[in-house]
Amino acid sequence: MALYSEKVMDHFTHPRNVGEIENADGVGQVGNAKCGDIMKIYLKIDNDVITDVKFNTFGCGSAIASSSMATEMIKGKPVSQALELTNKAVVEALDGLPAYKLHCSVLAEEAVKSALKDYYDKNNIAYDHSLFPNCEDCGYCEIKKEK
Amino acid sequence: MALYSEKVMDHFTHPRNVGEIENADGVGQVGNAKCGDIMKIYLKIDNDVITDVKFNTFGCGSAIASSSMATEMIKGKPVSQALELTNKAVVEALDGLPAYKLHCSVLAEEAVKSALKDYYDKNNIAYDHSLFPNCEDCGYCEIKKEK
Amino acid sequence: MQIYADNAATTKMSRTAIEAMLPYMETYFGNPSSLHSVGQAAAEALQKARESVAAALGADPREITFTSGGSEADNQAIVSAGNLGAKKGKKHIISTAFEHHAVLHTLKKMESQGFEVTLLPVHENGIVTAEEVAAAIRPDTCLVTIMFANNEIGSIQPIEAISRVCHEKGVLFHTDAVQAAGHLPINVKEQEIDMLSLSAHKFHGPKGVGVLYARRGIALSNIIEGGAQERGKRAGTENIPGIVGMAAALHEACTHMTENAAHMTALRDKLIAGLEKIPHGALNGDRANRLPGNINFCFEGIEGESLLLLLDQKGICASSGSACTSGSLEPSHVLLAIGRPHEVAHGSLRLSLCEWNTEAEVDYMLQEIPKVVDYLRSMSPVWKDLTSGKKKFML
Amino acid sequence: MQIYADNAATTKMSRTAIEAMLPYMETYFGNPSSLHSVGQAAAEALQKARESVAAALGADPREITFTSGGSEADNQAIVSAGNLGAKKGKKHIISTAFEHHAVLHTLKKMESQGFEVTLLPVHENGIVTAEEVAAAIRPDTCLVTIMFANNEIGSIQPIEAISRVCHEKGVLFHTDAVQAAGHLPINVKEQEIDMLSLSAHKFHGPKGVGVLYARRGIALSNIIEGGAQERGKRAGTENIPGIVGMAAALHEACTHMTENAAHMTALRDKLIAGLEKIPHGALNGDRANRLPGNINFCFEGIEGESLLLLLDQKGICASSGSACTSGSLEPSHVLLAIGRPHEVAHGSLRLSLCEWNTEAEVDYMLQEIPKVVDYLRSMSPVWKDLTSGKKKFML
Ligand SMILES: Cc1ncc(COP(=O)(O)O)c(C=O)c1O
Ligand SMILES: Cc1ncc(COP(=O)(O)O)c(C=O)c1O
Repeated sequence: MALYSEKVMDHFTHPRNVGEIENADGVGQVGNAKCGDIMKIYLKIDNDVITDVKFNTFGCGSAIASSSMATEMIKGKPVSQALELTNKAVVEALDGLPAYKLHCSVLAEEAVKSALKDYYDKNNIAYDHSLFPNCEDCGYCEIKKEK
Repeated sequence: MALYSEKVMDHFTHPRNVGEIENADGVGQVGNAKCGDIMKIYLKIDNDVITDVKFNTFGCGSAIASSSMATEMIKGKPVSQALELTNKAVVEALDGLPAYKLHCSVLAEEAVKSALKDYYDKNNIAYDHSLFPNCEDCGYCEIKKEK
Repeated sequence: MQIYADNAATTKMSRTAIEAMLPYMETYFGNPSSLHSVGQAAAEALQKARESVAAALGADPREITFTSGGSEADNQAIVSAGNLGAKKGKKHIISTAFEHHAVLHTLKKMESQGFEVTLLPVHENGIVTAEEVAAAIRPDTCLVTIMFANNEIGSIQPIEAISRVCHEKGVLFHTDAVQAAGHLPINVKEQEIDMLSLSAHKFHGPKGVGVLYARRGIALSNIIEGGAQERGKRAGTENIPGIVGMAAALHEACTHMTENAAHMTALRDKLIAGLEKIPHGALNGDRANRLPGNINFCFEGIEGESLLLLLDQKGICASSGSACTSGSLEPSHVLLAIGRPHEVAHGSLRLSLCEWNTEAEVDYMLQEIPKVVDYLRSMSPVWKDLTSGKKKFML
Repeated sequence: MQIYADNAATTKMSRTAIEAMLPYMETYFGNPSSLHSVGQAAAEALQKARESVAAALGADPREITFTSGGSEADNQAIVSAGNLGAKKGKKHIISTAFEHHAVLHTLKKMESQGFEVTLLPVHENGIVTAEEVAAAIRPDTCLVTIMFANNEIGSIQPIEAISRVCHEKGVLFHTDAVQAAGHLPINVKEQEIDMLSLSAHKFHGPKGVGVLYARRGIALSNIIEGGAQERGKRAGTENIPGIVGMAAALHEACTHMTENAAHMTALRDKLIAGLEKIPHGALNGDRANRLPGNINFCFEGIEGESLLLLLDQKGICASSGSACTSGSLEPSHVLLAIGRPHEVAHGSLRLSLCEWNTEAEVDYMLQEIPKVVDYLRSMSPVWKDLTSGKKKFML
């Protein structure tokens, strides 16, 4: 019962896909520094397949690990499949997160979606808007502040 | 800072003058079992001098030690001098008592006085009544009960 | 010979408990709130201890709050239940006249805050019945708090029957199990206990650490405010060595409970049988429903403190409900509660054994105690009045 | 290399403290309330520890109440002063915005009970002035409670000047000296401190034990009700090993205070000078009026938890006021109180030294910390925005 699972620590200390992609086909950024977490994801997409993905994250260990894991999970996948990435899947792939860190996985899901939305927007591809909630919709920051 | 001084322990474990005197010239008993202390003192008096003294005590260690010390302090003394015995003198002779045990020394003083009063009464000797307070005057039991 | 027969006051720590603590004093000294590895090693120890204590009580780890001892646990249980009750307009609490002061004085504080407290009288055998509890429950009762076993006279209460009547009427049930934990079988789920207090130093664990078990769903109120330790319900850097030592001691006590109890019960009953030969004495507390290690007698005509001190001179460490031991003139409220008159209550003797006491020690005590009682009676004016017929024997 | 630089969170116990405790765990295990010799040996140890702690603070032994830690002491001090104030119709309390939660959350509770609380703002250097305290005192002020030194940023408050203005206006003054005791000179009489809290595990003593000093004449209210321990002001069987260990540790800390402080101050200043070379970072807390062992920086563009975890990988145990370390999104209230914006407050690093840290450790930290900061900045979108000019640097 260390703070984080070995998987989380592995992805935190050796994060995959760190960096930026110049002229990315989709870029998404979610979170804000005030809340302590910002994730930015860059996608390279060829023929509706994510051929490359990079991230930059400002945040805690589980935020970095969630970003790393999320990028691994969508790399090489068709966009349609990446769109189905859930925070739950990220958490499971990481062998769990402490309850009060679950929002990091939510952020990772949102960052991916935000980058995909950017790709759709840039390429004038029609999409179901309800698939792309805003950061604000997560409500996590608000909930915590009420407490 | 043991509970009791060595003097108290000595007089408690090896009490002097334990016993009764048949046909005593003065007998005094103070305290009550409800409060946890009863002292009874027997005096043999010849020519106004206390030639023998014995006590019986129901009570705690410091009650027994106070009785023992008080009897030692008046043995062989003229009645007039015995009358001057104070609880303070008993406490000092015992090298002190814990604050909440001071009433034991008061009881010892009273037991001696009560026996002397009995001697005066039996022999129709006139005396200053104010010298002989009643057990009730001590007020200790009442004070404690109020708390 | 030095005989320690005051295990109800406190126990000698076991090697198991000490050995369990030392690494957390010497090496793994971190603060469990710290993120680094030194802190996380402490956090892990804390969690393991919580799981171990929970298992010993049949509870869930999340239902365990570590406190600084039995008193704090009792205080927090009662204040919490009171606050929950007050929210529903229920401000009546039921307890007994012979609880520990940690309970009684907390109830006094609750009274000053507008609660009404019913202290049930106790039978001569030191037991309260479930029927009496049931009869005292009112629509505005929010808590019944009754000790598992009494610390002075060792009587064991019918906890399961009491908890059942509480739950039939929807009332929370707390039990001060400070004397029971590690000595009597406890399973909070089977016995339907909502809240339970225990203290580590009563079962060879360290001093200054205890547990409040509270069933899930019972929101605790803080006694100590501050950091978010113990799920925010008990602030203060956790006493990891103490908690780990407690868990180890409780585990050991529960593992050996049956054999320990058999050993102690045999010694206890030999002591009781032997001391009963002293005339004008009487056993306090129920003979059967009794802590395995508890012996408590009143001896007429003598006072407890002098008895204790003389026994100490002979190497016997015992205790008394005598007023003189506490600096008050009032003798033990427990002995008064079971109907002993003041005069007799002053002359009480409690021997409380643990699994390390031996038959040789019992024999020695049975040889010495009657002598000391005799000696004190020989100088007691009360005894003289009794034997001369001036006063009537009560026992 | 394993470097422990989180001594403000908790310290490693000293051999002195452990050796002092062991006999009371192994041999002299009695309950000080017991009359027999085993109990009286414990009572004697308790009294000696009380005298030793009193001497270390310039207090009278009767003014020392042993508690389960700093949090309990803080709680009891504030509740007691509040109750005394309420009796005179004075229900206003002054404190600061950067107190420990043991104080702030107790003040919240007092507010819910009809008290009014003024939290003084804190200057950028982490210091409150006596003039500001004086200006806030009202006729109905019953207590000023201000910490001796801050646990996060190490700033030392002008305690004597503050206590003087309190007493000029007849107001009680309490100080949370949990970070100061054993590290800074304390004399409650000379410094006119009415009440003071400390916690043993901050100066190489055991966890789960602390002290509330209260000047004679200040009637304490119980936080824990029950037995008559601690002159009736703190119930519960006394944690003798813990109390004895605390007294030994405090004595040792006070004996070597000057040399320890000199050693730690030198290391501290070297660390500060070295870490100041990291661009866009800033020291938190006053440079001069500062605990000898405290170093606290904010580094722009990074978040504290990830910094800590990476440092831990390199064997450096440090701490952060980052929100992520506590499971809340709000960063340290202390850093916000001294005016750090949220964004910057998230990226804080606290190193807190003790006398056992070495210059080699400092050199290692100065070698590794900048690397880790650089690495995290290299993957930080915030840092990119700052360096690209999209956002303005705050530090
Ligand atoms: C300034 C301050 N006050 C109070 C406390 C609380 O002390 P404890 O955790 O020992 O209860 C601490 C440390 O945790 C502290 O640093
Ligand atoms: C029945 C009972 N309840 C509560 C307590 C209080 O426990 P502690 O002294 O560890 O706070 C004790 C023992 O002292 C006890 O025997």
